[in-house]
Amino acid sequence: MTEIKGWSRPDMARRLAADIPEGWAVNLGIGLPTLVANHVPLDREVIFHSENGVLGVGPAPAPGQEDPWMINAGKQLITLRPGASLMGQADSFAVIRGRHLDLAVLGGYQVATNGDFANWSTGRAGEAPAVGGAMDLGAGAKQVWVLMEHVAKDGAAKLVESCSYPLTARGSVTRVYTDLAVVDVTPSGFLLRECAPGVSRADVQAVTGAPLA
Amino acid sequence: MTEIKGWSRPDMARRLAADIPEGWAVNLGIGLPTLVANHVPLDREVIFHSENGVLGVGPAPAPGQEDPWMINAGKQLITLRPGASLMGQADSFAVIRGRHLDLAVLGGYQVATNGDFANWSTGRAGEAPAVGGAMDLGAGAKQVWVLMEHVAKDGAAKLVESCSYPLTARGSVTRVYTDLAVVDVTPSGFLLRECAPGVSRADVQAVTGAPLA
Amino acid sequence: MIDKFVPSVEAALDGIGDGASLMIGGFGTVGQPDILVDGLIARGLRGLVVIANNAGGDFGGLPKLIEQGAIAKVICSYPRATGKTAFDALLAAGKIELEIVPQGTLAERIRAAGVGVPAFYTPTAAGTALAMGKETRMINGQESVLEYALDADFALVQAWEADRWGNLTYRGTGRNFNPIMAAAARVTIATAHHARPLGALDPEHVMTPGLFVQRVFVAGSAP
Amino acid sequence: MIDKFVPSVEAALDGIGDGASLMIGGFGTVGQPDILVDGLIARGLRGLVVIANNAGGDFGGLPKLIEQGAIAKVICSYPRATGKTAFDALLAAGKIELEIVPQGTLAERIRAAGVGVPAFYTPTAAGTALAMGKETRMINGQESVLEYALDADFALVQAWEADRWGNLTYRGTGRNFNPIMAAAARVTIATAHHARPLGALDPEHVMTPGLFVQRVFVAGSAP
Repeated sequence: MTEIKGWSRPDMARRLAADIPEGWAVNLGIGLPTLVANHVPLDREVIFHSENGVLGVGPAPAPGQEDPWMINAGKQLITLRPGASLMGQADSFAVIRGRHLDLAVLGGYQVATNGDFANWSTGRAGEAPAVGGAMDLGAGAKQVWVLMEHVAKDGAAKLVESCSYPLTARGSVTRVYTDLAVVDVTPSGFLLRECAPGVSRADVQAVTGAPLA
Repeated sequence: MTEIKGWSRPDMARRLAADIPEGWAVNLGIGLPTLVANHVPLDREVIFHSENGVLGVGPAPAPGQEDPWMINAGKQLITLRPGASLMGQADSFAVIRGRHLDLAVLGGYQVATNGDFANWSTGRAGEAPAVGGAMDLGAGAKQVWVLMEHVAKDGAAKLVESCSYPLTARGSVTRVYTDLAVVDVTPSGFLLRECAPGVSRADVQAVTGAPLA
Repeated sequence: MIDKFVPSVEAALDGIGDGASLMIGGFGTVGQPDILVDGLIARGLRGLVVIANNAGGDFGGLPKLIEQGAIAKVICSYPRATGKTAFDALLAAGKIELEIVPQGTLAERIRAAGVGVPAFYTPTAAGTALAMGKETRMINGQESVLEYALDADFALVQAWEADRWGNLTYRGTGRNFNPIMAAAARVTIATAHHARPLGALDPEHVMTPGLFVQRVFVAGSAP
Repeated sequence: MIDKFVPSVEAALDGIGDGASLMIGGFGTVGQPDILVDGLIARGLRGLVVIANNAGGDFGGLPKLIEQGAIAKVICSYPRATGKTAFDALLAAGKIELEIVPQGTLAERIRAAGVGVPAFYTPTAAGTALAMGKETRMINGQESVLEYALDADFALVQAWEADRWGNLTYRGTGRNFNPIMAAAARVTIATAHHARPLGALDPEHVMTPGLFVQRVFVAGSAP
């Protein structure tokens, strides 16, 4: 099998960011999803939520402007944008669990054709599992988009018929953005919406663990 | 039966106020219980709670000093004392229901020997019942003291073997202050602690619907 | 640009039709969105379900809405005024339905809807007439009543300040039911005393994040 | 006169003994009561149950408390550090018990204890390993998991300002778990950066009413 080269990680974040409309409230998971914010211009008003208690996360602080009291859920220093608000944990998770978030963008180990996904535990013994807010986001956001590599490091498909890793939430993923493609999760399964430049439908299907409509 | 004259209404409030130690957080019900605050000197720091969202209610405002945004649960204008805090309804009832109040002082229709009490509805048809925060206070405060006339206007006993009016809460009253006496509600029933001046134990027993120990 | 300010009461109330469920903030006269309730009267509605703590009270526009026959059902804790009201007459005549809820349970049920808790247990009202027919269970030796989240199509709230994102502050005891109602309704309509530029409200002191608010009407002042 | 200020960390921690359950505020390094956790280490305790969101993290004093063998059980959402920690080793050796709880469920369970809700339902974690063995029911067509209130003997919280009644404010994202933990413990011990005279805190902006706080320690500054 030849190596297929699709979008870079910044490209993936940029591609997803293009689909976020003005006015949405969006939570970005730790890691790759956090990069999405860099690709939403400040004049397109998207309200980024961080589950440690921020609505209206702004760009990273300029050197010398850091406030050690202002961090995001990934423990990175942040700024607030005008219109931001701060809150405690119960209120911050009320935003998530009360279905007030338009979108959560999360990393993933696996996404299944029925919208189930797994992103919190490999289930391996001897590894402390760490769930954080993933299950709350998975169950509570109006939409969940997963942003991940199309294929695992060991070559295994990550878009699958059914998840083998412990689930984060059932039936909640509506779209997956990978290095190779944009795939909708529909009532009838995966629907290929777009391939990365230079990547064919056959290329994507070859590394996907379920049929692509 | 001769008319027994015990404490006046201000006397009843004063008598109860004397038993509130410094540092307690106390909710005073609408009506007669509200008078209790007048008899707690400001330098004995008692934190009065009003269920519409105030901890640290102060005295009534001086004429010309009224702030229409500051009312208590009886819709009377209030002031705040230094150390006060304001909150919404969920947080204000968290104070009550989370067992953070040392004491609720409530009016009563009836108190039973087992600590049940009734103060929200006569159960008469055609009268809109109005419960307000009475059931929350009855179930949530660490102690409930009832402040009421010893006998109903129609001559019926209000300290009874068991309540005939619809209950507010079960088993929560620990003490009753009336115009005639101070009565503890104990696991073995009513215990007469004190009579008003000029009132005898026999006088009190004669108008009480259950034995007084 | 997100801009939730609307130019009129009519625009604020757009879409509220017969049979809608409405939460109305306020405790007593403080924190009641009177200007919005008055606007409702002009709409000549029928069959409304109103969730408001003092729904039978004799202040603000609610009594007029009740007299008008717009309301089919009231969910509240304290439907009592100083004298007899139109509410009492309609209730006695069986023309209005009343669900009476302890004030703290009412607050917690409304909060639950806003935070995604579909049901919870509470010791309040256990063993009383207000728990009749409700499921209970013993938890830690205490009988607790199962209560369900209470949501609504619309919430009408009264704020002190607002910005164009819909961030709100409240004043004094005017906070009361307003923040929990704002989070519990599908469409939340706020009226505010003061419009503020975006960024003027201290992020630590915003009491309702704009996320919970769809429309803001500020009488007589431009943002 | 109510005066909750205490003169030392030792006085603040008085009464915390072997087997106590402790809530510790903070998310990441922000809003953690480090000075109190360090004080715990000096007490040489055993058998503690610790409730803290990032209990396995590699910052602040908690890792030292874990290494010391003081902790029997951790209840948290995210016991993971950037590298391997003493926690991982003790967990693998079966010497520490771990109850992992989704972060929002953890927050809601702690809040529930403080507000007198003994149990509630949540859709979070339904159908996952973290709901295994838990009671569920369908509510509005959605499977929901029954979760119980989580209280503690002591809460250690980090505030920004405090007055002698124990009223607290928090700064920035340092609020996090602190207010709900303050309300959920039988004894709440706060450390604050600044002591304020009574009446100096704006009543509208007090974030934890003093009622929930038993002791306040302010390092290096007198009230």
